[in-house]
Amino acid sequence: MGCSICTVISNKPVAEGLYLMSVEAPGICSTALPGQFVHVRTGDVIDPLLRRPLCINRIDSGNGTLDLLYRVVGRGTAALAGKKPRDPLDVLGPLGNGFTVRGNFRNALVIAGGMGIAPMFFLIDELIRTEKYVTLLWGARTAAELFVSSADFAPGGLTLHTATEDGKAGHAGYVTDLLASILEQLSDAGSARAYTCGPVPMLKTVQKIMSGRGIPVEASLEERMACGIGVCAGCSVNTVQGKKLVCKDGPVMNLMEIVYDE
Amino acid sequence: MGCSICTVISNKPVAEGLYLMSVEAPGICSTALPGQFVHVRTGDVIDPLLRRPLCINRIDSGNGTLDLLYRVVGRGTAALAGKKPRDPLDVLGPLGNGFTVRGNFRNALVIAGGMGIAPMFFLIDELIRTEKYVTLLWGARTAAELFVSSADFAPGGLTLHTATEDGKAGHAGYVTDLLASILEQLSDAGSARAYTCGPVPMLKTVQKIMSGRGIPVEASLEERMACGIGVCAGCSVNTVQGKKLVCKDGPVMNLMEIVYDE
Amino acid sequence: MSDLSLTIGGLVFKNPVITASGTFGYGTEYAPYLDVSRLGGIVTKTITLLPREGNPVPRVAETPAGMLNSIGLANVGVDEFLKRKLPALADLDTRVIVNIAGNTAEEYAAVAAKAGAFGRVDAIEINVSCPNVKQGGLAFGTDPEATYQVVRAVRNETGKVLITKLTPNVTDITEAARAAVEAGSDALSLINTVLGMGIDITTRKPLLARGTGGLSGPAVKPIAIAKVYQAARCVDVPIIGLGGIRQWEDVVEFMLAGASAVQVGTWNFVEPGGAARIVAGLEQYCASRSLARLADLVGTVDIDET
Amino acid sequence: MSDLSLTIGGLVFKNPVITASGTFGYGTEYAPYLDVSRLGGIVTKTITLLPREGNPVPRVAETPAGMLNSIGLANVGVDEFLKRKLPALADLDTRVIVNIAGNTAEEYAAVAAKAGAFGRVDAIEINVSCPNVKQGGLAFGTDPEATYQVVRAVRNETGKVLITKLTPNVTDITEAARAAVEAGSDALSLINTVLGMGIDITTRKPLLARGTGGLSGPAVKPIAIAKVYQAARCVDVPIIGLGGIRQWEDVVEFMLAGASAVQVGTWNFVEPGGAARIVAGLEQYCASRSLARLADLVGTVDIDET
Ligand SMILES: Cc1cc2nc3c(=O)[nH]c(=O)nc-3n(C[C@H](O)[C@H](O)[C@H](O)COP(=O)(O)OP(=O)(O)OC[C@H]3O[C@@H](n4cnc5c(N)ncnc54)[C@H](O)[C@@H]3O)c2cc1C
Ligand SMILES: Cc1cc2nc3c(=O)[nH]c(=O)nc-3n(C[C@H](O)[C@H](O)[C@H](O)COP(=O)(O)OP(=O)(O)OC[C@H]3O[C@@H](n4cnc5c(N)ncnc54)[C@H](O)[C@@H]3O)c2cc1C
Ligand SMILES: Cc1cc2nc3c(=O)[nH]c(=O)nc-3n(C[C@H](O)[C@H](O)[C@H](O)COP(=O)(O)O)c2cc1C
Ligand SMILES: Cc1cc2nc3c(=O)[nH]c(=O)nc-3n(C[C@H](O)[C@H](O)[C@H](O)COP(=O)(O)O)c2cc1C
Ligand code: FES
Ligand code: FES
Repeated sequence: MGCSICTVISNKPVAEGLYLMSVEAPGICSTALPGQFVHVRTGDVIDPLLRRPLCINRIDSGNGTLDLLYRVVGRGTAALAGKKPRDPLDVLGPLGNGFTVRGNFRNALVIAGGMGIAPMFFLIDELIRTEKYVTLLWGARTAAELFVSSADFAPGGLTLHTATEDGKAGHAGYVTDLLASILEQLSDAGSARAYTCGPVPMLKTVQKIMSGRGIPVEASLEERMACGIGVCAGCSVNTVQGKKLVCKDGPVMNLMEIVYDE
Repeated sequence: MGCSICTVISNKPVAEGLYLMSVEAPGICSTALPGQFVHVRTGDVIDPLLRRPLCINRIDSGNGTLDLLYRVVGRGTAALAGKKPRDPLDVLGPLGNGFTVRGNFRNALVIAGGMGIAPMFFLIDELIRTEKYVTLLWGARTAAELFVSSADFAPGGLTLHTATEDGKAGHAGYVTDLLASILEQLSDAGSARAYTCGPVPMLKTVQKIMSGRGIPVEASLEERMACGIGVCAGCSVNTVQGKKLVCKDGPVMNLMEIVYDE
Repeated sequence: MSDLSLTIGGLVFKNPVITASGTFGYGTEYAPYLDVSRLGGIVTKTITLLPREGNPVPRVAETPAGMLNSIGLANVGVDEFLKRKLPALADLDTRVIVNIAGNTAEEYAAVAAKAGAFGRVDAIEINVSCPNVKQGGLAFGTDPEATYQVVRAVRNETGKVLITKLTPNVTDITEAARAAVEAGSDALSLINTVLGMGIDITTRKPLLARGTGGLSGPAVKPIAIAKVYQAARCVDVPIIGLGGIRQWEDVVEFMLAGASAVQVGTWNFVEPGGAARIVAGLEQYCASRSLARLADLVGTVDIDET
Repeated sequence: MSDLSLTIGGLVFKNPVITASGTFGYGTEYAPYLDVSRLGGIVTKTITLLPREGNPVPRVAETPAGMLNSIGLANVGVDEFLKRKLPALADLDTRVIVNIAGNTAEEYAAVAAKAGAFGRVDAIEINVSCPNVKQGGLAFGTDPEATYQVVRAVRNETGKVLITKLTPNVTDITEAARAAVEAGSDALSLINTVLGMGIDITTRKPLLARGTGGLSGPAVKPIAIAKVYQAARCVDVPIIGLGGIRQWEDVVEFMLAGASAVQVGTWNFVEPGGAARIVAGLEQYCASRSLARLADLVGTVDIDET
């Protein structure tokens, strides 16, 4: 956990409006866990003022670089998209807590919708490294956004199911449409864990489908943030244990304990 | 007079903290007069918010480019210094009124201190073109800032006297120290005009030395500006005819009519 | 074509984009940069009974995402304005609003009477941020009772549509809003500038010769939105919202908060012609959403009032 | 070495840089990013009698050069604070100021009494921006009389140095300033956040679930400087200035305007550790100008009062 000026290595669009940035940040890489995020200053300016939270998408610990996968949605991400190799980048992190990777389970079910894929590559790398069987359910708006295939991960461990809203690849519709049947096929549900990230409507659906199955479900949550480190109390989320802070008590939390209002 | 997105051709330091930027702006070049200024947006941002007024330093009408000579003093000029060739630049102008170049006079005395040199190259080019004898009194902080010599102007017309505060070139001290003796040497004071630009203390000194000599003195003035076109009434200056606006009634005004308070 | 029009006191504005007092001169200065007839209306600088030269310089300064000014209501005076400036607006297809001020309620009334006699003047905007000389120089607008007196005095002099321009520098904007409406104002405009100050640490002098001044520009937009929202919920007359507007999205934001129309101020300095571009942006917004009447947006912010 | 120290109510601060309430947690959260003992002092989040979970989300949002918040005074409550959070501050070489609030003057007094019993608490900052439930929910700070009552009640309970934190959302800050001083406040801090609001035009929902909230950050600095300047000229107690500070130059600006010390708020979020860098900047400033006492700057703005 620290704040440092890192260096942009590369920064390229991978689909329309979707960018992948590699950043040299050996300090962060050496301690980061899948599911953690970084808080990035998008420029040396006072407008936009606040840092932007971004998941650690993937890590190359050999080279000490981390990847950020982001969609350009506003001024901050637009400024990020303008960064060039060798530009400095002020990165705070790694922040928050990560997914549970260790443990006595064999099957890992990863459910990602839209930008919810961002933290999952790092997670899948670690799951495969610790010899889990990983099933990734990946939903995206367009086929172009499914820019990574199972061949991009270490061999053997990953089964990929996709869904696109435009129907051009995989299932035509939402990724959660696939979830129930995948769960049926799961050989050993007692020894499974699930991981999810995506828009709130998707998380609600996942919560409903997973409920009562006894499979632990960890979700990476999003909320508006100022500090990113548990100081401002901005990023609160309702849980069965009362309000918690996404940046400090999350972003990874037990999905089954999140209380969504109607 | 218009507002257009121009293109930076080159942008280089000519001395410490002093930059020369060439901008492709054929529309502006075709009508600009020496002494006029442009009002430049330093970036596509809301902070810094306002445009920055800069004199037209020189014009290459063949190529349709204009030069800006500026000192980096704050955020806006720092942003300008960061511009690269081919970057867009939002330029409003040409604005204000210019120096009187035409007319029935032979000798032109140009007195410039510090950044007051900025409008003078364009003026001198025009004076030489209309066959005046030009004497330039140029004061600067350091010898390095005297980055142009009489060889950089059309041949024949320019006599250069310099002064530096560090004493490393020309007279050691202020340029106004030279003024009185130059005036003595002036062969035909009845047919002379003077032009000046520089910090307020210098202008006050020039006003004092020139007073009662019957030589018209035009000064290019500075004041804080918002609009640059006579709308906001921000840039007022006291004259013997009451308050006037530097951006609209100037920046070139009759120095002898300016009222400085004690 | 979607309908961008709106009505204030019976007066139809073809679109909600008006340029703000003190930032658009006497109405024609920006003509080289935009077609003034594209605008819903223009507001003149504040006009006073006698000409004013304004405050000492520096009288403008830059601040984070904003600017300070203390122009001091420099203007040519009402007679000169009506004789030499107003005629130039004759052929413009836009509403002309004359902004007025005075040191006493009587002075306001006198200016209004003169300006109100001209057909080209569509409405009068009362700038209550002027110091009330009778009450020790505190601005009329900071005292609801003084606001009432001034608006009442003007109302008695003219049948023109009246807009009272409120200052944000008060504890409770709804008091001044109610006072203005009770006194006969047909609409309210807000906000005028926010009291602010800056100091140059090298010279130790204030950025404005006068010390304090008025803050405007994008920095104040959240303040303006809050005040518009509060005022719109307490009075029944149309609200003209302003403060920090620079793009059509800001106009929509003000309308959702409760404004029927808006004014563009400081942004004119940054982007001459920007106000016309905002009109174009609103047209496109309506077209792309098949919004028949832009005015349907007014006050439709979706707030959970619990 | 230049002297950066100052004294408030007999309490010596080694330098004028204090971190602001609500932006520095309970004092230790930023320890990984800066040496907290470098700071002149820290102010805790607002502590209330009972724990509070705060308002619904979203409760932070970004604005031009600023931010909005409506955290709703989320905090662990005074008992938990004193038991679990305060002990962690034991070894810090910095002044600890506990910021308190309540819904009634009695609640304020109760929190002050509890906190005042601890030696580690150097001073108490009274946040009068809390709604006064007895008087219909308007903030205490917007009414000089209510401000007086609250400060008086706290003064009666504790001998600690008292700082009253004023809201800028008033017509005349000098009234509240005088009331607080008359009631026994040893110092004033200003400004708290400025009332503001933003609306997301896509969802039509306010940026903050609650609608309006508090604006802070560089955008409000000119407002804060003006208020500090006004307050400093009407009371004789030290002023702690805040609002938009992000660099040592801003500190000097506040001091010239009349502040004896300052607080850094929003900027902590942007640059964790920034407050310590500001201290270093001030040290360098004094050294490079051979300024023996930084405090000599206080109130030395050079204004032509004509
Ligand atoms: C823990 C966490 C991890 C995230 N990881 C990723 C990621 O890996 N890839 C990615 O593309 N996006 C991610 N997001 C969302 C990302 O932070 C926003 O898209 C981004 O901040 C938008 O900034 P902007 O300036 O482009 O948009 P603007 O709309 O201009 O931003 C305005 C303000 O709103 C905030 N904001 C806007 N959208 C969001 C959002 N969805 N969540 C939180 N704050 C938001 C911004 O941070 C800023 O403060 C993550 C969010 C969180 C909380
Ligand atoms: C008509 C005119 C012509 C000028 N021509 C030149 C030129 O050719 N070369 C050059 O180097 N400088 C020139 N100046 C001064 C130049 O405008 C300022 O140096 C520049 O605006 C500083 O901007 P900044 O953001 O770097 O400084 P900051 O100090 O950050 O600027 C803050 C604000 O103050 C204003 N400001 C600061 N210094 C001045 C100043 N001296 N005059 C007017 N406004 C100022 C800025 O425009 C801005 O609004 C001219 C000024 C005027 C009025
Ligand atoms: C330079 C300047 C001069 C102004 N002069 C006046 C004025 O004469 N009368 C008035 O009512 N408002 C005046 N205003 C206030 C604006 O009309 C407007 O209320 C304020 O600037 C907020 O809007 P903005 O943020 O869009 O600029 C002036 C503002 C500026 C920046
Ligand atoms: C997220 C956030 C939470 C805040 N919480 C409190 C608080 O609990 N009590 C308080 O007195 N002020 C609180 N403030 C106000 C700040 O202490 C400060 O007065 C204000 O933000 C202006 O300073 P700044 O511009 O440096 O942030 C809070 C501000 C922010 C941004
Ligand atoms: S973002 Fe500040 S507490 Fe989470
Ligand atoms: S800068 Fe606006 S009138 Fe001159």
